[in-house]
Amino acid sequence: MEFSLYGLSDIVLSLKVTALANFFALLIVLSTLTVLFIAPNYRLKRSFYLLFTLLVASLFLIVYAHDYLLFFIGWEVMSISTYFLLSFTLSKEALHKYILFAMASALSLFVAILLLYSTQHSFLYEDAKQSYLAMSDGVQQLFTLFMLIAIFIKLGTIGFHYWLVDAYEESHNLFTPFLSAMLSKMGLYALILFVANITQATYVLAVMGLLTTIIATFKAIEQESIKRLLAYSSIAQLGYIVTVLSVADGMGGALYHALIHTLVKLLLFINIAGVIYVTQKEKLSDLGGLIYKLPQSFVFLLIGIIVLAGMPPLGGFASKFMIYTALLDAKYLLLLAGVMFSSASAFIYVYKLIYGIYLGHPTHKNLEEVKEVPWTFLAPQYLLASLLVIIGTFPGLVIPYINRILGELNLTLLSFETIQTLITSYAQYNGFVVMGAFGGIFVLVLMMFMLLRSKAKKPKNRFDIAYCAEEPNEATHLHYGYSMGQELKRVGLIHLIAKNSSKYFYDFLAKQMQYFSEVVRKIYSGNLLLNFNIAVLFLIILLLWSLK
Amino acid sequence: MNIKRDIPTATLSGFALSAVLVLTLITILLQYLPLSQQRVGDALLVLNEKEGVANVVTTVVVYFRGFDTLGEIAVLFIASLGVGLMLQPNTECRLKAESNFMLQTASTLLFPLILLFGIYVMVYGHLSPGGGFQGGVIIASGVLLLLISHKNFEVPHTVIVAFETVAGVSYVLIGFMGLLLLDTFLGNFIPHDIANMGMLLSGGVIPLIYIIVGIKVGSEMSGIVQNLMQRSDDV
Amino acid sequence: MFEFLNQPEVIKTIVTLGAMSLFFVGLFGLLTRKHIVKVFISIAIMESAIFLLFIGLSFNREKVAPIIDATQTQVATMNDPIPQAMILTAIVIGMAVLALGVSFAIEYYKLTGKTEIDTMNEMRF
Amino acid sequence: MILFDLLFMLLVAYITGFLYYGLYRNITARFQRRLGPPVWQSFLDSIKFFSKEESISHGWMFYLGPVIMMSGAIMTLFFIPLFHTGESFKGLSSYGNLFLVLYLLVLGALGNALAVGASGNPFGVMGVTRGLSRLFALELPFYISVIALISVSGSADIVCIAASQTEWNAFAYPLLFIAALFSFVGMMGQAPFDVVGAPVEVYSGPASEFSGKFLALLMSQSAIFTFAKLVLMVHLFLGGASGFVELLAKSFGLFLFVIAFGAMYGRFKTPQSIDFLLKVPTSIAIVGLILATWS
Amino acid sequence: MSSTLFIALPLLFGFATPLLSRLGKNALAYTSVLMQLSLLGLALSLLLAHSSTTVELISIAAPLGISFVLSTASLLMVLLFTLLMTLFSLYYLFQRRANAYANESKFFTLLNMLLAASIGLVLSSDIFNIYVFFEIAGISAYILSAYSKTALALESGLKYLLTGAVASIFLLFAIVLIYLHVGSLNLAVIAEQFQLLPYNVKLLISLLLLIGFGFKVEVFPLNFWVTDVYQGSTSLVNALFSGIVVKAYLFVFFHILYLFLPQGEFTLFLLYLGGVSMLVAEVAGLRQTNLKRLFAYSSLGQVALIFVAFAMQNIQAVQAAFFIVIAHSLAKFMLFLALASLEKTEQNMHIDRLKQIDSPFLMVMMFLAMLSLLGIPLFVGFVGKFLLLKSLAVEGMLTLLVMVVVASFIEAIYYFKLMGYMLHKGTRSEKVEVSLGEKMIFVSLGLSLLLLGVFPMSIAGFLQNAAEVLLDQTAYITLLVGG
Repeated sequence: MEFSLYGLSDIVLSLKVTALANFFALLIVLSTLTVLFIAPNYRLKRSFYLLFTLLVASLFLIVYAHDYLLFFIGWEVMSISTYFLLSFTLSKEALHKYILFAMASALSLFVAILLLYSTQHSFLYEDAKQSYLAMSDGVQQLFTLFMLIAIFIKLGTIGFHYWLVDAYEESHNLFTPFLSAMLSKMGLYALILFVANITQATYVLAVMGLLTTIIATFKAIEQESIKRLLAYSSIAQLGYIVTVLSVADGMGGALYHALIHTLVKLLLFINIAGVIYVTQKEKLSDLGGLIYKLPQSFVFLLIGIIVLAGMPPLGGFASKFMIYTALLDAKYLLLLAGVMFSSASAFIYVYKLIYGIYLGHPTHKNLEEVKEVPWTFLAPQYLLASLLVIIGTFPGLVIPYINRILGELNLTLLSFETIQTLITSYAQYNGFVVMGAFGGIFVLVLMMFMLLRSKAKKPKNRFDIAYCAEEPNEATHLHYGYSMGQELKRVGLIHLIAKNSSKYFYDFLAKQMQYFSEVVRKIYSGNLLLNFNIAVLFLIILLLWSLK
Repeated sequence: MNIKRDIPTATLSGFALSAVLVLTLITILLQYLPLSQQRVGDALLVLNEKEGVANVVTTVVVYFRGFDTLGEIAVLFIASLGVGLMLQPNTECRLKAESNFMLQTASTLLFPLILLFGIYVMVYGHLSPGGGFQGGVIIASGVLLLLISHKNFEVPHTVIVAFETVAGVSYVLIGFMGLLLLDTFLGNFIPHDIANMGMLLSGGVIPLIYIIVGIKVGSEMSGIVQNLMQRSDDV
Repeated sequence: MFEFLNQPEVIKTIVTLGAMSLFFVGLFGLLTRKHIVKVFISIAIMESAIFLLFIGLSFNREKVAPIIDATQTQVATMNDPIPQAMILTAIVIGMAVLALGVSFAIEYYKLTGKTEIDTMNEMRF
Repeated sequence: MILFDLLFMLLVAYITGFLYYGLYRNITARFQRRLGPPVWQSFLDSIKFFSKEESISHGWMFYLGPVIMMSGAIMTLFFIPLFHTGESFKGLSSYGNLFLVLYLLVLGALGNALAVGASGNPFGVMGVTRGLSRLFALELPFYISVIALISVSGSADIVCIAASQTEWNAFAYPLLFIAALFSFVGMMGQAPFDVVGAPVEVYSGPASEFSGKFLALLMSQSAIFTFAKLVLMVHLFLGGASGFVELLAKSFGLFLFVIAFGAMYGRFKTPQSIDFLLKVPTSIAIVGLILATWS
Repeated sequence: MSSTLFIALPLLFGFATPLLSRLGKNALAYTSVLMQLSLLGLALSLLLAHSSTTVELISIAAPLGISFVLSTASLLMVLLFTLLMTLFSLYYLFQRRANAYANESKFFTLLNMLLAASIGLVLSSDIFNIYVFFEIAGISAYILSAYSKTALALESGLKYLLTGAVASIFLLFAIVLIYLHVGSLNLAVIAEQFQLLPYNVKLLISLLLLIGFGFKVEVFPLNFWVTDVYQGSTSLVNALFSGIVVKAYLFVFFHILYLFLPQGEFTLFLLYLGGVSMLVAEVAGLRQTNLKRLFAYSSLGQVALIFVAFAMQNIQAVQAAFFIVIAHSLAKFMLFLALASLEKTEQNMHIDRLKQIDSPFLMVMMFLAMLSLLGIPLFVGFVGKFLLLKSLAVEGMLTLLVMVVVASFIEAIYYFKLMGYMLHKGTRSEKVEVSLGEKMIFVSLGLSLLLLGVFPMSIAGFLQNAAEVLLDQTAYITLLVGG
């Protein structure tokens, strides 16, 4: 559907239903529905729903736009409506941080699309490649720079993530799943468009992606607040996608991982939203031992972290596998090693997450009255978890859909035989067999174990543990594991990551800016003598400059 | 001799700036002196033969460029309003001492003459040098004289306002009459036979407007002067 | 002996130089004086300089004042009336602005006791 | 047929694993000038523990943890073929690949961690923390080596990698092998990277809350897992195996080497070991990878 | 219908206010509003009639005398000015009971004079006439600025007056030189002959005009006084300054520029001048804590943006400029009126006070205005900014494009800081009452921002036409001078 804007014949806008757009639209629908499912638990103002509707509308606009102008409009509206949605809970500083980065992102996107427009006078995706090629080298670099800044800020790529963590942490528990699942995906969508339509920008993406995965993973390990931890985890997960998009055939893996990540982040954030709902606590150090109070939630979180860590046999492994083989295919071996390294490091924070909330013994007594979360929290989790299990079992299920997108983008298709298998040039993976074998072995071992079972005595209370021959009491700090990962700081390299923060850089920037402003402000002192002198000087300079 | 010790830097730099600017201006102006130029004024002189009055400047001021004058009246009106707003009449701020008897008598005697002269200049503005502005200012100077000489003299505020309001409104209304009757604003709708040029009753609306301008300028200038006078003592 | 002075170029040069020196005086005052009244005076001087320049340069020595009477009926020999009309308007406007400015200054002085424009800094910017 | 295969593999692994473990205890004893227990002592111990009752249970997750560990070990075993030639004893390897195996290697650790976490013992968690912290550093050189091998052989299938070696990868790419060995020593829980189970400092480590059948299950798991890992190394670096004799010889050789290595060194602290692993073996592996794939 | 009405009627009302104020307490206010409404109706009917450019003669035929040219472009400005002035009067009426100005009749005189002068500036085709209107607008503005007679107000009035007087000297100088060298005051005649002048004279005249108007259009090295003036004046009056006065000066400056220099000899210089003005103003505003002064900096930035757009001197950019003019006028007007509503209790608001104020309605309205100013899509501010940037991109002026974007970003920093203060979560102690009438004005302004932003095509054609007319030098000359 093409139409023009502002009565100007030189601007053609277009909305188009493409497979890629549908893919993301599906994710939007899924996220919106699941998030709305838990909404009745919170008392929200009417304006919240209004803004949320606006946000979802803007997301659809972004997705179905087929030219960069509509895309940009959607992008801005998304940023602003998110701003007001966040404003319900965010502190002033975090809010300001968010919007500054969002505006920087929007404006650099604006510059980029205008640069694109300047050569071929078209905003359409079809013409983007040509427009790009028509630019001079310098402008091409400028364009890539601005475009990537815009995208990276939205993705929260390391260095540009300063806003993201605070925004996630302080946002409404209802809204966090959506933030993580959808809003960052829009950055991804932009990146996919950029990579597919314009240029690959291989090295930048590779380096940024790898740095993001590794640094964000270690940052996540350090966190003590659940939402901060998951925020960093989101950054890291998107880092994988950025990395894999740097290679020629990475699109399939990227889409696959985007799907999985959306599902799992929805699952995790809804899960912890439920936990926070029933306990009113957000710090890992305040929680613990909830497994027997919230057993269903525990299982869902377990599924979530298994996916997040990319463990077989669930969906997470399938997407990781796609990413690995794509990198392998492109012979980006060190990159692959880096990605696998950060994937292995992720075990620490996923364990920290599940341990901190559900395992161990709570230090505080007041968690003993907690009941299982309301069914409105559980229902979407059932849906998401079963989706993840199904994708894990039949990893080929989504391949035809991804292939449709790849075909549309003129990329190499993924090979597809049955829905149980994923086939790449290096190896194949049969999710059904893995799932079946694991299930079978698990059940067999369990049965054998049950047969041999004898009555074990239950611990009397939470202090009934082996504790260095001492008797722990109320004053003892039982919940130890929430601070795990601290000792990693003693490792030089990791210490470097932990110690340095983009905060210093941005603070420095802000300080310089304010200093500069203070200097410039002196000009407007309202001193008329100065103004007249300068006016005359200005006139003289101009006169003498151009006098013949 | 140390110049810097005596003269502040700001003065020096101001001197330098203004000197450089003026020298540059002089260079350009002298480089291209406008000597003989076909000007729109010449065309107006010719046009005046058909439409105007004896004093061509008056024709230009009141008729050909009538809107400038209207605007100018407006400026004066606003300025007097502003001065009135800023320096609101305060009966306590008067001259402290009564002025000398001779001055009082002379000014009382002179004032009607000045007024008369002002009115003459106003009324004959379309025939001889002079006109509404000049006449108005002459009248205002008469008022100033009285203000200086008489401690308690005051032109009532309402009188001033009445004059300037009526004059201003009638100016614009005359303009509208022209618009209605002749389809141009300020059009000369009163019959004006060119043969009468040089006579008192000639030129249609031109003398009328100039008299109105005179009244307005006179009242406004008087108002300004009076306002400034009444506040000047305690500054 | 001073016949050459009658040449229009010479007259106009002299007028230009004179008017511009007046302009210089005004400009110098504007740029260096701080007392508010002096600034107003400087502005008035600059305006006068421009009026002088205009009238002087548009004046033609061979022509007469543009007033038609019994002796003067030839429009071709009359001076351009427009500069006069313009200057008339401009003078009144200038006067009005000055009067207003002075009234502002008086009121300001009464309130704050300040007369110098560089000390006018009530705003905490 | 396949079920028989799997069962046999399990049996082989179980027995061989305990055999190796017994030999290990003997050999370390010799190193330390002791006599050491009988070779089958561990095996008998595990059988005995199965009949003991556990002293305490911390709920169902605590119960399931060892089961997950066991399942992980068996899964690992099944997805690694015993021989790279022939049709039999391939297990399920044709349905998986090396990446899967790499992840399965960690599955057991996760189950362990969950169970220990569920027990709520702070010291157990301390051990888990150390283990997980060490894990990524441990894996990195191994990953790099494996990636290099996959890239060189053009397949992520273990059979193909094993089959594609004209000379042993260990000799063709010595640097990769050395780097992988460092990791392997750690994976086997041997000194100097054995801080996880450090019995003295951390009051018997992650296993501190496990007793009775749990311990038995853990021991069996350990035996199977050890064997699976050895087989993997044999396939990756030592030219694979086409018969039992070859397999046992190569794996035992490797096992001996690891023990000897472990006996020679003291123990690193966690940060030390991470630091070391991230510096030395990783550098070696990177150099090896570049040498191997440079063309 | 006569375009002179737009000037003469307000002038008439201005002159007649003393009379009208005698008629009763409210007669003046109501008649004034009625008059402005009828002017608005007239302008609208002209808009709908969509006639071609008309010339309204004063006394005598065009090149000799004064004439008013009502083209699409000037009609647009007239419409804007009457609309804003009407809304302003209405707003004043609605909040009058709470805080009326002293000497109300004088206030209304000044308003009407200001309206007449702004429209006169836009319509007039005679450069000396423009000077006269320049002065009327100036003087009205000086008095409005000093109206409350506090030390601050007087200081700002005095500063405004001094700069205005100096500016008018330069302008008068330029006019004198023009008349001396061209021999005419009619813009069309001057435009026709300007190119034939010697280079140096041309340069001198252009620069004198630049300085003369530069003070008024608040361009960089000549705008140091602006913030003081805004801070000293009341917010109500500031709404007029940034909504009407500056726009009139801007329009007439570029009107003259396009006529005299149709080839765009100064384009690049003016563009960078505007760009630098914008950056400097926005940077200076970063740490401002006084709201009025902050909005003044933002006005400086936005005006510089309009300056850049006009300076591009091509149809797309000028169309964009009109969009920004409309957007900025409406939004700034709204902001200052909102500030006036907030300032009922206390003048010179510190931005901390935004945390205390409890008035969701005003907050939402200010959000709308700020978002539009920032050029967020769905608001009309975006359309203008977008069209301008597009035009810059097409012309390949990438440096300037980046400058504009950076300036927008800096503006976003402090506007969102304000929004952060407004969204502050905490107890709000100061309740601000907004009457229904005031609300209606805000809502209509806010709705127009949104509607024009969503349906910019409704006026785009008109604006494009306006831009074409404004840029078409030959047509203007033909119209006034004849073939």
